[in-house]
Amino acid sequence: MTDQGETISTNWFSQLAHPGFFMRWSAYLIWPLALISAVLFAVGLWFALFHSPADYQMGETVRIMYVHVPNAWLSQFCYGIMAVSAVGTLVWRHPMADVSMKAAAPLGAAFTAMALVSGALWGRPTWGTFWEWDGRMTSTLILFLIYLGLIALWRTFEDQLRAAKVVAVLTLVGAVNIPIIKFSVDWWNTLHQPSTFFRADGPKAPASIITPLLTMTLAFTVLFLLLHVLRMRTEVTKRKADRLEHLKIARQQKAS
Amino acid sequence: MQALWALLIRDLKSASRAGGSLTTLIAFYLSLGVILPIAIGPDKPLLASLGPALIWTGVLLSSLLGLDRIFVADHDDGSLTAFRHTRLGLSAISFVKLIVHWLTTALPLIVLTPVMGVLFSIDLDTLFAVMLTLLLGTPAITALSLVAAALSVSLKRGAVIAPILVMPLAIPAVIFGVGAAKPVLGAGQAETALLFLSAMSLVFVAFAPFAAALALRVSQE
Amino acid sequence: MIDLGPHATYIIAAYSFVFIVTVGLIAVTVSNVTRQARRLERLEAERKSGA
Amino acid sequence: MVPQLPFPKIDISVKGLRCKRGERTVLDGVDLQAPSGTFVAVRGPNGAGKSTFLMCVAGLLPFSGTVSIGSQGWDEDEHPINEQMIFITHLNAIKPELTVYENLSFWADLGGGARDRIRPALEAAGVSRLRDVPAGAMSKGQQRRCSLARLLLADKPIWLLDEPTSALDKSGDIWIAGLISAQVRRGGVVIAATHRPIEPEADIAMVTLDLEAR
Repeated sequence: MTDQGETISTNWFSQLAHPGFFMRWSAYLIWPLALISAVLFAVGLWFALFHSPADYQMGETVRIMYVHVPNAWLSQFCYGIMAVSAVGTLVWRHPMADVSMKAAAPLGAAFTAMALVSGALWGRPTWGTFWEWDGRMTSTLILFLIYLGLIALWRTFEDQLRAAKVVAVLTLVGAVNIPIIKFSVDWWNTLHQPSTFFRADGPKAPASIITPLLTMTLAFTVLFLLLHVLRMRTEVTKRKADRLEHLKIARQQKAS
Repeated sequence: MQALWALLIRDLKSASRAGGSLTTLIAFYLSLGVILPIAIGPDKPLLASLGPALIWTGVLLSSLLGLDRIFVADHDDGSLTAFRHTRLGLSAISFVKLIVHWLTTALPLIVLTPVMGVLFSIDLDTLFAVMLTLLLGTPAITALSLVAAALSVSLKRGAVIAPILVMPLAIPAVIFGVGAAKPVLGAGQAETALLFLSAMSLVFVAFAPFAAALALRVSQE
Repeated sequence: MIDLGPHATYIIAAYSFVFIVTVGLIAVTVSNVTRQARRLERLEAERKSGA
Repeated sequence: MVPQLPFPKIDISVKGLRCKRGERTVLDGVDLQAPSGTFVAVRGPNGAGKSTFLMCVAGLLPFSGTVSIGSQGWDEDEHPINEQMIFITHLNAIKPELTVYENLSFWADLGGGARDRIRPALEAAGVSRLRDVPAGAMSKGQQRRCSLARLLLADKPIWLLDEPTSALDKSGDIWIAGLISAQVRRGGVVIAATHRPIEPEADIAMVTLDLEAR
């Protein structure tokens, strides 16, 4: 019985050596990230809602941009993180890479959903319609579908490590495809209507727009990093707990 | 080479004898050809202008129907494991599977397209254009299907999940495919679209077998 | 509160949606953290007492 | 029958083999010495990792520890496919809609063109009468025989067999035991995972590898 216990504990130490290290250093990140994010949100929202003028063209609706653009940026940033994690899973076989990928996917879907909804609510007063098939919004919608596909594929697997590798392959296939999709959608867009829309992040944006926009973007990005780290930590904890539960079941079976 | 040929012949024989799948494919495609005009209404000019888009959508949806068959039979009967000790690599096998799937799925749909042309009352020039873009564009869709099938090979619900994975990634093929076939376009734009369509098919067909082989390898672990 | 002009509804809707989703994300994430940590604690305690 | 020349010397040795399948550790420190001319019976209850062991030796799974075949040895993640072995899994790899002959000639073509071996192989398996019958119309036992006939097409020194006798009757068991004995006598190595013990001829060197349920 003691012998059995010995082998089990050596197993799990070697298996969790890397995650253990991650759990130690990431613990120091949580509160600083939370604090920075909270401060940035406070300052950013104050700028966005009270301390910035209405745009001469868009009027007050410019304020929607301050929540739309950060989410649109994060929807792509998150995919970038997933693609790097996918390479980490398949090539470097880093034990934390698949944890990072799994933690990022639902966040990516959520941020993409926020970008889409805020975009639609911005589009209605600006363009007079909730949905305009313009290149960017269409690409973002397709990105959302890709996120859903990744999450769905992940959820159909029971074994998480096997799922990680398969999802990593799909993530990379998607990463190769996203530029093609973006390009094709832009081409399709010019085909159907000449592009005359206001460009949100054009070079001519005045400082009164830039300040809240940058602050809010930073705030959301730091929040994303915080949530990502928290979700990764949860996943590591969950796997440890799952393993203990399996051992418990095995013990009970042996006893009976 | 001889081994690749043997695999191609065996899969084609197997597909032709297993039966049912081709009939299902044809029935599904033609059903779309009936349902879409009924839903839209018997407005011939409208149908004709929507024709290329409807046909492309129909081909995309129909080709997703038998998607899980690409690898599942060989996975379930152990052939996929047995392949690993032959001279063929998994990427070569995937490439043959791509060809077989295109021949048994995309090709029949393209051959049936004139019937759809009649149902949508599109003119001959447009019909030829659509068939040409299908010929050039379906390899890209087949390539994506190959990867999705490999990803979901070990899953019981693979037949449900694989189409979800293919559709968003197949959008560029639909855009360029329909774009090249639309009669309203200037000649220059149609050529650009055809060029992109062919380039995409070539690149996808070149890379898909490797991605599929990788997916098969990891899902066996 | 400042005057948000004729399109106040859209602005408020956009901010509320983003607010709800963001707060929801944070809430779900934090609740998962504590839930899994508790679960691990419980299982580890069981393991110790069992062995 | 095909001439039965002896195989060049080929030894298999496994040291400290550990293998994880997904999250589950299936094998933890398995050792095996199987020199040329040995029959290895891998035994153990369900879930002990018999199939996983075969797949590791076959090079289909990443593992830690060392597996060496002949002069080549591998450890850790390296898992090249060895052309000197044939692996018959518990599945038959037989297409029901193709005839017996078509199935076997396909595997012969993949193995590098040994179609002239098909007839003797079918005769040995006792299914030569069913040559042109769709494989799906045969009984489970006949399908298993047909699948095992692939061993005779390939002429490889190393055989990995996962439950070779499943679905076989008494005469099938005897046939398999005879095949294994002949292979071992030629200097080959046969590793078979079995529930039912296989009894090779008396002079055959036999090693038993017992795996425990985890």
